[in-house]
Amino acid sequence: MVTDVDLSVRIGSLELAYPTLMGSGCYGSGEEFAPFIDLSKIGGVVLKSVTRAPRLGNPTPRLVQTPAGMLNAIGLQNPGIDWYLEHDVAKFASRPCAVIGSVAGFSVDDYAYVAERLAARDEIHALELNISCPNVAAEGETFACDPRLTARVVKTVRATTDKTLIVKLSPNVTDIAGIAREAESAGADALAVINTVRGMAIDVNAWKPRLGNVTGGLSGPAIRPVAVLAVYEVARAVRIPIVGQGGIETASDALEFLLAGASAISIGTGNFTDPRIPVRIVEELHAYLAARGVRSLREIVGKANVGFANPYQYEGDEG
Amino acid sequence: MVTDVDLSVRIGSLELAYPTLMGSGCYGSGEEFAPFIDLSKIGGVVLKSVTRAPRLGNPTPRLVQTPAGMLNAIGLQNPGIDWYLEHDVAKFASRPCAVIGSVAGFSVDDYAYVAERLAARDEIHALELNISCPNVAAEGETFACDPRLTARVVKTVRATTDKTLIVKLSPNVTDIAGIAREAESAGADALAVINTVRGMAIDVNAWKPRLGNVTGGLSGPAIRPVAVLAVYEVARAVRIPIVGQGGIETASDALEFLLAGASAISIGTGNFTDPRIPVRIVEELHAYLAARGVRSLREIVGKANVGFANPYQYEGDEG
Amino acid sequence: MRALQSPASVHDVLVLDRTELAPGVVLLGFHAPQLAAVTQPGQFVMAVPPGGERAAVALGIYEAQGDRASVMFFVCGPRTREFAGLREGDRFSVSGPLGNGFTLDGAKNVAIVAGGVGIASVLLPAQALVRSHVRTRLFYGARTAELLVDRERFEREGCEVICATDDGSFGHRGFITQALAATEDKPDLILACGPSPMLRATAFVAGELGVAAQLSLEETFACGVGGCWGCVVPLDRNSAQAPGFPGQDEGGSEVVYARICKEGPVFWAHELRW
Amino acid sequence: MRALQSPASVHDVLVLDRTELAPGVVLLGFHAPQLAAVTQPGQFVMAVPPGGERAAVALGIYEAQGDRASVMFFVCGPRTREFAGLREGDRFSVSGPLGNGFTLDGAKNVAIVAGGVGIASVLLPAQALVRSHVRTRLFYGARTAELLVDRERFEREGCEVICATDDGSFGHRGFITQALAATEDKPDLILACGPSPMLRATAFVAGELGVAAQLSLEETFACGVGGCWGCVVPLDRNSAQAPGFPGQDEGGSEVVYARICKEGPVFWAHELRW
Ligand SMILES: Cc1cc2nc3c(=O)[nH]c(=O)nc-3n(C[C@H](O)[C@H](O)[C@H](O)COP(=O)(O)OP(=O)(O)OC[C@H]3O[C@@H](n4cnc5c(N)ncnc54)[C@H](O)[C@@H]3O)c2cc1C
Ligand SMILES: Cc1cc2nc3c(=O)[nH]c(=O)nc-3n(C[C@H](O)[C@H](O)[C@H](O)COP(=O)(O)OP(=O)(O)OC[C@H]3O[C@@H](n4cnc5c(N)ncnc54)[C@H](O)[C@@H]3O)c2cc1C
Ligand SMILES: Cc1cc2nc3c(=O)[nH]c(=O)nc-3n(C[C@H](O)[C@H](O)[C@H](O)COP(=O)(O)O)c2cc1C
Ligand SMILES: Cc1cc2nc3c(=O)[nH]c(=O)nc-3n(C[C@H](O)[C@H](O)[C@H](O)COP(=O)(O)O)c2cc1C
Ligand code: FES
Ligand code: FES
Repeated sequence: MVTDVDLSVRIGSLELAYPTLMGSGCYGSGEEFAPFIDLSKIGGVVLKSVTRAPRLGNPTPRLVQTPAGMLNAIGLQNPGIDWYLEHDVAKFASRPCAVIGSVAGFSVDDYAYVAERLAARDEIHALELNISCPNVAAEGETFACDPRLTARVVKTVRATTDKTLIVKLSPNVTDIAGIAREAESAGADALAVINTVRGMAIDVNAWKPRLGNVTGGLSGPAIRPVAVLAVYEVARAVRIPIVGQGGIETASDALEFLLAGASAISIGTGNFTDPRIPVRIVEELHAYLAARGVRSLREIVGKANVGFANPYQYEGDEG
Repeated sequence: MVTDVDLSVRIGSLELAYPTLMGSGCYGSGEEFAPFIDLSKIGGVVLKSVTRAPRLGNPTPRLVQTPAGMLNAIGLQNPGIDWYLEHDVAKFASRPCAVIGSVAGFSVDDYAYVAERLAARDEIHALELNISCPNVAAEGETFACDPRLTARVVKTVRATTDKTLIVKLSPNVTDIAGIAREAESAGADALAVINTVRGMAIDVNAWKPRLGNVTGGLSGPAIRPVAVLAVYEVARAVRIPIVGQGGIETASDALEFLLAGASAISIGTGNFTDPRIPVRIVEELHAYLAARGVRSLREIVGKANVGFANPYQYEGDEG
Repeated sequence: MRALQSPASVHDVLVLDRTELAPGVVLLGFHAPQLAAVTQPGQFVMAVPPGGERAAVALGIYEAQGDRASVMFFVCGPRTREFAGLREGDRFSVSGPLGNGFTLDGAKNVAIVAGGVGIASVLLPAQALVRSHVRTRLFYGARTAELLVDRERFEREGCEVICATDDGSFGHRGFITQALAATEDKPDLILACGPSPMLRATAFVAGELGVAAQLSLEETFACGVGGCWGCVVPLDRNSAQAPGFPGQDEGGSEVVYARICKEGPVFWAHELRW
Repeated sequence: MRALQSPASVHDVLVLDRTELAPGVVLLGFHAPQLAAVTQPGQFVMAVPPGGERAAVALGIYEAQGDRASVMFFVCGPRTREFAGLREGDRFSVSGPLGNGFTLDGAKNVAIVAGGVGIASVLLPAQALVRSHVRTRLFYGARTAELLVDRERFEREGCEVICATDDGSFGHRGFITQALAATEDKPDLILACGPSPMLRATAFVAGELGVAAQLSLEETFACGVGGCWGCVVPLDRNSAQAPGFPGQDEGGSEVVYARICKEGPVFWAHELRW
């Protein structure tokens, strides 16, 4: 039994006090959840994805509940990078946790433009590249579904900033490990695995799709087995750290991702179940590791994944 | 309000009194469920997949419960086609519903060999080609993940029999509509959409995968939104009928698939929730259509799918 | 809308009572002194399904007095079914109070319009108005008499209650907004909560009568606190409730998307661009 | 194993009583005369979670008498949590009775070994044996005294009860199979139900003692009726319970995979090849 358990993790050059990020698009800029949770007890917030031009997003309804999950089709509603830099970003300085900007786009040029401007701001500690949003016109999804496009966009963005670059992958592909390898070679510091799974629901009374956008992205506990497998496979294919996500609600869920090979985890839909989940997970991870005499969370990463190469091994700074 | 509602459907040359098939691998040969349900009230049973050589299947555990779903990795346990033809097939003659053989394999030749021998038997009314089992060595899955392999195996099997040939597709691909088109061009009479979604679960106490086979196939309500979308997309890409499946438990669930463009539906995991589900669905579909003055189930197929071409239009035998 | 937000937090609560008001309509009282103390009429909670694996559900705060608050819901899906299974002594959690409630200042003659489950959000404003000696009428519509739940409660609280049912089994036959349109005694403020067609009809009638109306909107929520932008409604860009950047809707008009959970759920009818 | 199957069907049942025997251990009695009439000791039901969306759960039939049957379960996941929420007057469904029970004929001195939740499947065989005037001892192990649920019941039924707890808080300290191994009064038949390590230890002790043992196995079920082949265990190919074609296991020995739900859950220990 040990009591001093180290839950901190490093993702690229980003140091996180806790291994818990809040999923992009699910957590606003953090402030919205402050009444319910102590934000200094989470690792960081991934901000809502921002694009070059403002977007009103998709028509409503944008949300549908499904068994143990939900579909969303927000459609990247955001004020565009100009307004965002002018009105919103300064406020993020007061967050007592890491703040990670999320960049979306419709062309390689878009991504590079927005990433460069966003990364230039001190309030933004790292960038996540959302090349896997299923809720915008075909091109948006294509990036993470095509190994060559993935390589191109990552390489171009990489050239614009030295801040930690997390590339968010889509599960809606035949071979996610192949895409992951492309992102790694192109210079990604870490991978977010996974974005939502494409799905739809139909209103059987009105005889039409339930989402204004017809199709949406499935998240929540329903997709957890899909996400754990994606992490497991990606972890065998790359040596950069992985931020595991998809349906995490408990420490046990988080441990599945960590044992599969994720170095950190992200919680999105779980916050809609109970906003205290992220802090509970940290407390329970602490107790779990202490009870097993494990001194650092990093030690268990990939432990259920035979053939996995722990990313920390290759950095020379950990055993 | 009408009372004479026609629930019969035709899949290729196979006439089904009810639009409800029982999913391969979930329903034994039907007999196992006879104590709980009147088998003359279901459309038909898709038998457990059979291979050329006998297979003991995967190590246990083979099943894991997950949120609103389950993972299975049976691994195609079956006695092989010789034993099957000798000991099992004769018994199927007494089933008061359609009996559909399911063929699995590891090479194009395997599929053709098993399909030809199975189709030669009168007890088997139609064939389903399981080219999408996620629980066997890599090759098994590859067929439905590769458009060219799909085309080759379907074409070769097509040449061996005139019986209705249903090709079962995998959701674990970037573009299921493209695979569907290949299967159609190669001579499939119908498509089963979808087989299970690949996933895994980890035992966080033992630090190892919970399935003996490490990975498995996710089924049940959790995957329903994924399956409905797959049907919706395939229905826009092909003109042959679709057997929709994935998490169907109620008439409302079944209607989502029908309105998306499926001509019939299949129930697998739902039978593990309550074995009366298939008969309840038929009763409720009847009531639903009667209440809306719809005389035939065929009339609502694809009605929530703008741009869908109803397969029956092209057969010349329906309005 | 004046900002009627209160200090929200998460509360682990104990079920005090459970009543089935009609088949499939459950009233659940729970011990929540802190919540009850700060709730404003028209606010809601996000209630956490006790079994996990399912998102929290938005429920209007029906009663809030002393140590006790309550919610009332129609069982229509897996989550409300789960809540319906709770009994006295069970525990669950709620986040709240959330959202901006009704603005009641200055009104002298208020018509509250409630349809179906919308009734769950209008008891508190009715009580507050009666307490301030404002003439308060409830126009209450439902499919059938049985679903006009807790009607007498509003009478006991001092409201005049006018009912309508689709099938004519109680009160007027037809829509409750027809009864509103036909009233001789013109209100100076209309508050409404109910299904979207009823709200649109209310907005129309209010326009005809030339009376300001506040509508409590409903939409599927995910976060309930403004974090996901899943519950938006287009507003006039000059609305005081407009939260952020303007944009053009499909028709080319300038609108601002407001979050129903955060800027609402109550909006001025004339500012909605839906 | 003799085929001890009974005519199974689906029953919609009414909860008659609910008792929390220990924290997280619930006994649920329900009205099911038809089921109770045909149940054989060692059989189980597949119980349908009332909320839908979740597969049925395998539960041993604990009691079966007159109009009433019962199940006893440990709350360990979402489905058992759902069942734990049921109260008197609620309804749920069960399919059963299922599987092949224990063969009791001819035994004169029976040792029943139960571990943890395994106790749920051994009351009926204990009752049947006592009724036939067979000397019946229950060797009952649990983690701690509190989890030796309904121990007195077995005494009242006429069993001698020997207990063991991991922490020594009641009875012997250690594994219950150690108590079995140490018995001076050698049984002529052993029945066992409990976690897999306990069953393996029981099989070992039975072998040492030279006594035949029947083990009720546990595995995650999906269908529970033999339709999915998800719950298999390797058997000696000559076992009367071997269902079908033989094959070679990883070690190259010939085995037959039997379905625990259909050919079992009770198997002869010496025929298992696990
Ligand atoms: C601010 C606010 C306050 C609210 N207050 C209350 C309140 O006080 N009381 C109350 O009862 N409700 C209230 N609601 C509504 C309540 O939040 C929802 O009804 C809730 O989602 C029900 O949850 P559920 O899980 O039971 O049903 P869900 O799973 O969310 O879905 C059920 C709804 O979706 C429809 N649906 C489900 N499947 C389909 C399908 N295949 N095709 C078409 N339709 C389908 C159902 O008909 C039903 O209307 C409020 C909502 C808001 C936004
Ligand atoms: C023939 C038979 C008879 C049975 N009779 C009884 C009986 O009478 N009473 C009884 O209580 N049980 C009985 N069982 C066992 C019972 O069916 C199972 O315990 C049941 O699956 C519990 O369902 P659940 O949904 O609550 O838990 P599940 O969701 O099925 O899972 C809970 C189990 O999985 C484990 N688990 C869950 N997640 C993880 C994870 N991430 N890592 C590692 N482990 C995890 C839990 O620790 C727990 O053991 C019987 C089983 C069989 C086969
Ligand atoms: C309502 C909603 C909005 C989302 N918006 C974004 C987004 O803007 N950018 C992005 O990269 N991911 C977005 N996501 C995906 C989540 O960040 C997360 O990757 C995914 O939901 C899986 O995790 P979860 O099951 O914990 O939610 C969104 C998810 C939801 C539910
Ligand atoms: C236990 C189990 C075994 C299965 N075995 C097979 C199989 O042998 N062949 C096959 O084509 N599909 C198999 N499937 C897939 C189902 O037939 C079905 O396509 C899938 O589970 C989705 O539908 P559902 O959610 O209704 O179960 C199996 C599914 C389960 C759950
Ligand atoms: S529900 Fe998330 S912003 Fe309103
Ligand atoms: S659980 Fe399906 S065969 Fe046993």
